[in-house]
Amino acid sequence: MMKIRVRCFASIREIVGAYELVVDLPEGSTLNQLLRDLCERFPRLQALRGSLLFSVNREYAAIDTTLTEEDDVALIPPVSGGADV
Amino acid sequence: MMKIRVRCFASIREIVGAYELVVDLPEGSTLNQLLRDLCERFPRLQALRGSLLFSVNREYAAIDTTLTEEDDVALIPPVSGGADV
Amino acid sequence: MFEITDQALFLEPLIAAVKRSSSGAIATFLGVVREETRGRQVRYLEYEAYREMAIPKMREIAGEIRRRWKVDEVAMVHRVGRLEIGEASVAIAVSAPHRQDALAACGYAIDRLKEIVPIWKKEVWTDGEEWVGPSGCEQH
Amino acid sequence: MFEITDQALFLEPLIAAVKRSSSGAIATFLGVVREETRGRQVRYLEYEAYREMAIPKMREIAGEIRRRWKVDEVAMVHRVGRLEIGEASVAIAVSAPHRQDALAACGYAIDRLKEIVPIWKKEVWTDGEEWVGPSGCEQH
Repeated sequence: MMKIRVRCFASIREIVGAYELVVDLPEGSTLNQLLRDLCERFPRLQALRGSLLFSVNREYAAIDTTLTEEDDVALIPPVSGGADV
Repeated sequence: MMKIRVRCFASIREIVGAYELVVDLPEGSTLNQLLRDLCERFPRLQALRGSLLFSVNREYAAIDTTLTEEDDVALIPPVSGGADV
Repeated sequence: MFEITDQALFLEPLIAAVKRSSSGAIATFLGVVREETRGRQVRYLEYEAYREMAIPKMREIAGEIRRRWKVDEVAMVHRVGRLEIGEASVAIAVSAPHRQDALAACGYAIDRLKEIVPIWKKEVWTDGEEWVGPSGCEQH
Repeated sequence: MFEITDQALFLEPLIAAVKRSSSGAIATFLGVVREETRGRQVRYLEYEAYREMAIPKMREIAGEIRRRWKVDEVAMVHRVGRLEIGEASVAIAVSAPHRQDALAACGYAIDRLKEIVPIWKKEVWTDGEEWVGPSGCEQH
């Protein structure tokens, strides 16, 4: 397992209730797996899933990017999160 | 005869040596006649003749505009007057 | 000069920061909180930034500008926290020898800032609220 | 706010003059005396205005802008007299609900000002001098 630091902003921060999470993921996991994991824990993230951007170590990154131990990931909600968030 | 007030700016002012001239012209004269008159008195104006603009009562005016008593005319040098002025 | 601040924005410090003896033009842009957005009455805005990424992204935009236009300097400052109507959220200044370059680069800077700099605003209206973030055109 | 002044120019008074509660964007332009023009070293500039015509022409440009873009307010101030390198000769501010209108109108304002507003500058170089005035595109 590896530890991934996930920073949360704006609507995401309000849904997860924290500015930062530290998530344990199997070695070789991708952003996509991280997102699936978070959506299970925070079902309200589902609605935003299609519009989210990601950064890894302060650079925008594609959803299939493989993560490594101590990567600094951020979930970047790009546009309106809907009237309910 | 009618009296026309002629305001002079920039290179024109330096050539005629005054911010303002009052010129006597025959009734019904145009800007063109005013310009010819001034070029006789100030031959160095000749070089600028082709590039001059005019205003009558603070509006740009064509060279064939007929002047009337107490019109407020300005000679407006639009671009570089050449290195010698 | 690339900053995120919780203080009120003024243009003069940005102008001083970008002015060079080669500068013939300085174009600036101020984003201001307006009272209405998409037909709704704004009460106030709340800005939030991913600071460690936002500053490098501002520098990246300045780099893009230097490759496209002949400019002297670029400055960008974004405010965070609660902003009332009439307050400035973002200030940009671009200096250049010629005005066309300064103006075009300034317009590009604000467009790109809204696309790629991770800063969000929560619009708080009289009848609800909503988060708005970077449009992320780079990614799509 | 349309003025000819012999005092130093600052943007904040123009910004205050154009800002409305409907303004989401304020674009500004500063023309600055640069040290070099067409390959020659500038010592200083001397600006002269036909004030009684320049102010109405500035208002006319603001009218043209209102017909083309959705703007809140336009302000233009031009300085006259002797200006040293680094000093601002002209300041323009345009406020609008949206940034595209503010930016486009600001660029238009400075282009038109140089075309039709009767203001001249004498460029005094280390090796000579020359008068430069409005380009008068309206007329040709």
